[in-house]
Amino acid sequence: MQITLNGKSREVADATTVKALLDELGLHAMRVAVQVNLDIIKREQYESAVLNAGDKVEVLTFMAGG
Amino acid sequence: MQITLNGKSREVADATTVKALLDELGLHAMRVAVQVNLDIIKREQYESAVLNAGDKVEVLTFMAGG
Amino acid sequence: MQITLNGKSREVADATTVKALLDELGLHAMRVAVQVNLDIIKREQYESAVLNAGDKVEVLTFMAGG
Amino acid sequence: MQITLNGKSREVADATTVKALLDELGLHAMRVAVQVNLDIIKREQYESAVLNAGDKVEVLTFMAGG
Amino acid sequence: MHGHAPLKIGDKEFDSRLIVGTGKYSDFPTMQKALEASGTNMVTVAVRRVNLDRTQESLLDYIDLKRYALLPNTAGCYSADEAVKYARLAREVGMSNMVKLEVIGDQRTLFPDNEELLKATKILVKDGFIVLPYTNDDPIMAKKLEDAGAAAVMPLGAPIGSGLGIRNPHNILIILQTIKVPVIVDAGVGTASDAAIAMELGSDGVLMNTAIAGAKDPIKMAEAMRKAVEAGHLAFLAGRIPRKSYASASTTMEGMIE
Amino acid sequence: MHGHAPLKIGDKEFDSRLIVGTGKYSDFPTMQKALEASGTNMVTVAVRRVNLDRTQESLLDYIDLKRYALLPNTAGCYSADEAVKYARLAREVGMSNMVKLEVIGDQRTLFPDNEELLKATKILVKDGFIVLPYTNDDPIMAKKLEDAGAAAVMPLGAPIGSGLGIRNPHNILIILQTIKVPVIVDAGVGTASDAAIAMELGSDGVLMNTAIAGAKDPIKMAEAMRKAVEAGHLAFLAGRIPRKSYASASTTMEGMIE
Amino acid sequence: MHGHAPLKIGDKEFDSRLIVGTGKYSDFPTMQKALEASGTNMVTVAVRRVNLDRTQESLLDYIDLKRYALLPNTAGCYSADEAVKYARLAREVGMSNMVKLEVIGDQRTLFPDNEELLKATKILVKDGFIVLPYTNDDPIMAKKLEDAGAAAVMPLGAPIGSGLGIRNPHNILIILQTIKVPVIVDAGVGTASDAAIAMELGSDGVLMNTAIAGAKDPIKMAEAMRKAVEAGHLAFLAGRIPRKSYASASTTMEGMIE
Amino acid sequence: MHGHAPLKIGDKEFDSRLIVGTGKYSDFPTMQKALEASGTNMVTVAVRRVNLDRTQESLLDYIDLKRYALLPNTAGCYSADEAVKYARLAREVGMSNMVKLEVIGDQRTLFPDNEELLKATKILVKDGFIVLPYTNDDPIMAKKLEDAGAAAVMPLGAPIGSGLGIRNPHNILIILQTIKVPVIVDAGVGTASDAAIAMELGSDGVLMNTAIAGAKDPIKMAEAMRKAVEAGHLAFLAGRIPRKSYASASTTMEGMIE
Repeated sequence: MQITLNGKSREVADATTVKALLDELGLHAMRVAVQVNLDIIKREQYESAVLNAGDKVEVLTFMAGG
Repeated sequence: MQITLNGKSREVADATTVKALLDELGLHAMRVAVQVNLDIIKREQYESAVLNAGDKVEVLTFMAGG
Repeated sequence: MQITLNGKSREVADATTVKALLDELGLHAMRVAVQVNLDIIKREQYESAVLNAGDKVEVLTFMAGG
Repeated sequence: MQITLNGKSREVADATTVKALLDELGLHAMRVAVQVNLDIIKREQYESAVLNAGDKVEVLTFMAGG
Repeated sequence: MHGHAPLKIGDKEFDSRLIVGTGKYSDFPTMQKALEASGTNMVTVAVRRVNLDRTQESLLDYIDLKRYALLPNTAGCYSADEAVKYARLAREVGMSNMVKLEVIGDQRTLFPDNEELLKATKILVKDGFIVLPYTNDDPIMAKKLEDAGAAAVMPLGAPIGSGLGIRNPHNILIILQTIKVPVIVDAGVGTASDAAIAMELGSDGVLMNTAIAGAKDPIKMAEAMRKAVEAGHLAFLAGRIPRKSYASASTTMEGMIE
Repeated sequence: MHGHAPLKIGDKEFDSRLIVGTGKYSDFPTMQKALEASGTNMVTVAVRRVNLDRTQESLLDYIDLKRYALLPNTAGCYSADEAVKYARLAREVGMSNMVKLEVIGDQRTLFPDNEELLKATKILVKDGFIVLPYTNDDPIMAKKLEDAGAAAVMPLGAPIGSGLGIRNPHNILIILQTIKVPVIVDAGVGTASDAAIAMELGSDGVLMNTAIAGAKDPIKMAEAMRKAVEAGHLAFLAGRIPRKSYASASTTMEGMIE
Repeated sequence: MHGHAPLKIGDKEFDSRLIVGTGKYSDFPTMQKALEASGTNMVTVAVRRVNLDRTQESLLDYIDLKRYALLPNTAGCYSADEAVKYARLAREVGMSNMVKLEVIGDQRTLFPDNEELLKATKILVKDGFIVLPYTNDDPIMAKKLEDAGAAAVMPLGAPIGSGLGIRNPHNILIILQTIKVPVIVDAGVGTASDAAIAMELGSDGVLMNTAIAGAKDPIKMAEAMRKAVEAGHLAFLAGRIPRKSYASASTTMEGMIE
Repeated sequence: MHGHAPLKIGDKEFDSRLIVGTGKYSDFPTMQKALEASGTNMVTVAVRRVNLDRTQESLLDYIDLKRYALLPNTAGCYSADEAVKYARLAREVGMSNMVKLEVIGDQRTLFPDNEELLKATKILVKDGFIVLPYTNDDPIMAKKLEDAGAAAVMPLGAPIGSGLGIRNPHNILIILQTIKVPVIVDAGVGTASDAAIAMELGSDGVLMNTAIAGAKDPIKMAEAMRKAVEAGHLAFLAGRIPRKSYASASTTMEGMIE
């Protein structure tokens, strides 16, 4: 199914969980924040949180800044 | 009856109007503002506005200021 | 004969006086200073001061300045 | 005989040398400068320099300063 | 454009760009002469209880209302409600619907409480007042006040009565670049050059009280301020020379004896 | 006492405390109008070769000698001897025995060579000149120039034409406390407030050229400078309020509703 | 009392009074060395989208979390809601519950929108954050932020990245006299003396980024800033001499030859 | 090039760029600790009569000559002759052929008499001294002193002991651009940032006494000054960011949630 990840559309398997997405992206779960359709997903929900087609997913982390 | 005028208690005739009070005080109606118990009395009401015993009356005008 | 006037060489009649030179130049004697070979010529000497060939003559006046 | 030492008059033996004076004063010859009547006495002259009655002797050293 | 058009507040135009306070003078006749010497067209007044004993003279006996517009202030008010109340009382006195809106946040600095100030500005604008808020030199707040309908914005140069001058000209400049309504520097001026500096930045006017009233010779200082405001404004219009690190001769070497 | 008596140089008194240079104007008519607008009574001029081709007009055709005293300078001179020579040539031209004595020490800053300046001052004073030396802001040198007979001392505020203002007001103040002859701040003024500041210190006058001639609108700036000098002088006489770290209300709380 | 106790934010104490940003460095290794040279214990970071292409390295690979506390910012947020959202995202990343709260009011100056800032501060404090708001130099607003529960207040010295130094030290001083939580001067520092001045006022710390990252040699400048902050802090503790208008000899005349 | 090579005076190199005076301390042990804390390698001393009564201790018992070079001064001298005499007496004491040459022109400001100073410099240079003249901030005089053979030039920042800081940084900068021998800012420093500013200009060193000795805690202030001089020098070497009128974000908007 199609989701929008960080502003770009992306194909993922149906019923992908946030955790699965992060694993697929090879992202260290301890170093990111995830928002789906304006809601922040808490870390303990990563396994249970299932994505739906058309979800807007944002994965953020710390970057250089002043 | 007793009213409080600019913080000091004062004896005035019963049913004194604001206009009567100003006349009694010899104050130029065109140069003052009057407040009775937190309400500002508009100039056109001076004749009709009757004071009651215990009213807190404030008569203000322009003074030096920066 | 040849003199140098304000840095440029110039032909003048022999035995020209400073006064004659100024007249020839159409300069108002009351508004200039004259130096001949490093000596300042006083105004009262203008008639008597005779120029010689090769003299370095400077004629100066007031110009814009701060 | 009387000399003036640093502005105060002082009794010293006749024919006292600068060196003798410094010894008498218990001053470290390596840490002072000596002036007799406006002349600076070089260190190598301390033994030969004989004081006369009335000499103005100044003995100076380094003091606190900015 | 700031400093170019004549100073216009609400629908009134003012020849003078100097607004003067009436407080702190040794006596009213001195104040009267100082106002004259200042050339101002607008003076600030406070709203206070009339004194019922006849001993004191009245300020208004010394202010020619044909000559000076009155700008009542809300000095001494520490909340939006209180300031709104005093503004309405001032309007009732009936000589002006303009108000120099002050909502003070702290007694020692007399700096404005911008949060309450903005609140009061919105209320009074809706209520038909011509509001001139006294604020600090924060361009963001200046913009909010303009958006709230303030007729002019009056940033402080330094604490009221401090005479410290324009502490942060850079912020005043940014305010001038940020808003369209007149910018009048209020508070902080200590001497003539401070007023000139305020105007050289392109301000539309300057408001002062202590600098004149507290001078050894208030009347002379008032005249100094009139000229300083005019001088600073003219210099702004004339366009100053750029600053350069080194010299540039005002006299040419050309024409010197070689 | 500085700033109190009218400005007197030699035996001449001057109504205006502003001295203006004639250099760097786009054209003579503009200069003429600027001099008028400045209200000055004294203008500086340089001594240079007459131009023998008739193409150029003469500066003097644009200066009303009944209105302006001429103050010839020795601009461009780098030694006492050269400066003395130009001063004498200036006197020969025959309209003034005053001289703005410049002995430059360095081309980039045009700062004075005080050693040569003092030498030239002594020579010219002995020679009967009324000497106004252009110097830096060194109070010790100012005293030496006064002792040498200078009719006034003209410390710089900043490099000539730099527009950097009065870089070190503290030194100007000390000069004013140190010498008795008039102190005229010469060079550095960039805009009106700079001139006001110079006068607020108690200076007897200000001399400028580039700040006016180089402004986008020289005539307007000349008027600004006239007013700024008057404003600063009046403020000095009026006695400014002291600077305070905190506020002091210009409106009393007394008489507010309790 | 400001500047005396060690810098404590929330319940953490910090040896260094210098907080350094991680932005604008040419590369991470340079940043890493600069952070080391600065001696800081706390660095700011932003919250942004991870880059999904593996090309770029990660900032966090260059920051030793045992050595540096992370202070996430809400840079780029123009409303309370947006700033609150980014603060919560930052907390989710899970390395810090501190936040350098920025709510920007204008793009050109990056000055804070104090109204929104106060709103966001109240929300985040209630939500358990340790909030360090970036604000302007308004003492009244500083007090409101302290009352709202801010763990420290961070007034700006000048616009972010401008290098204009502390434009209005007088206001910073008043803030220090007004509030009890740590005061950290944030933004405006251009060079070492600016940082020293901030600390000499009695500030509890200084936060900077561009002054170091933008220097020709960031590592050397970082060392300069470390020493400047220490120097200014020591000078504050040592108690400077009073300013005097005249000289006072450091060497006595006593003991000179008469 | 100034500020780059290590500080070299005559043929001696000095690790520290801070020179400290020994005057005005409450007692010698405090002075000793302050000198240590300052990290200086060179201390100034005066030449005065020995005290013949044994009551007082000797300064030199508290100065480790292996650690500190002595720089005798001619403080209190008002003429070239007197200064030359004291310089020669200092040399006779036999620990240094360097001299901090002071010829004072006025008691209240302790400003130098540059005319006499230049005269004395020429005599002493011919006599084999390493001369460090204390002068004002006049670039022309600085050049004359260099040409006369001064080993370094020491312009004042402000009157001795005034703590007014560097009154005219622009002149110090021009001196640095004008001469090649080391430039050491002498006098005027009041607190750490003043020393940092002096070094940021590119000065080769700073000399101070009162700022340390007169501080409430001289030892702490000495340490502050050591760090401030190092900070200012490092900042000069590091190359500061340019000043800008507006902000420039240290965090990019890129990567924000759209």
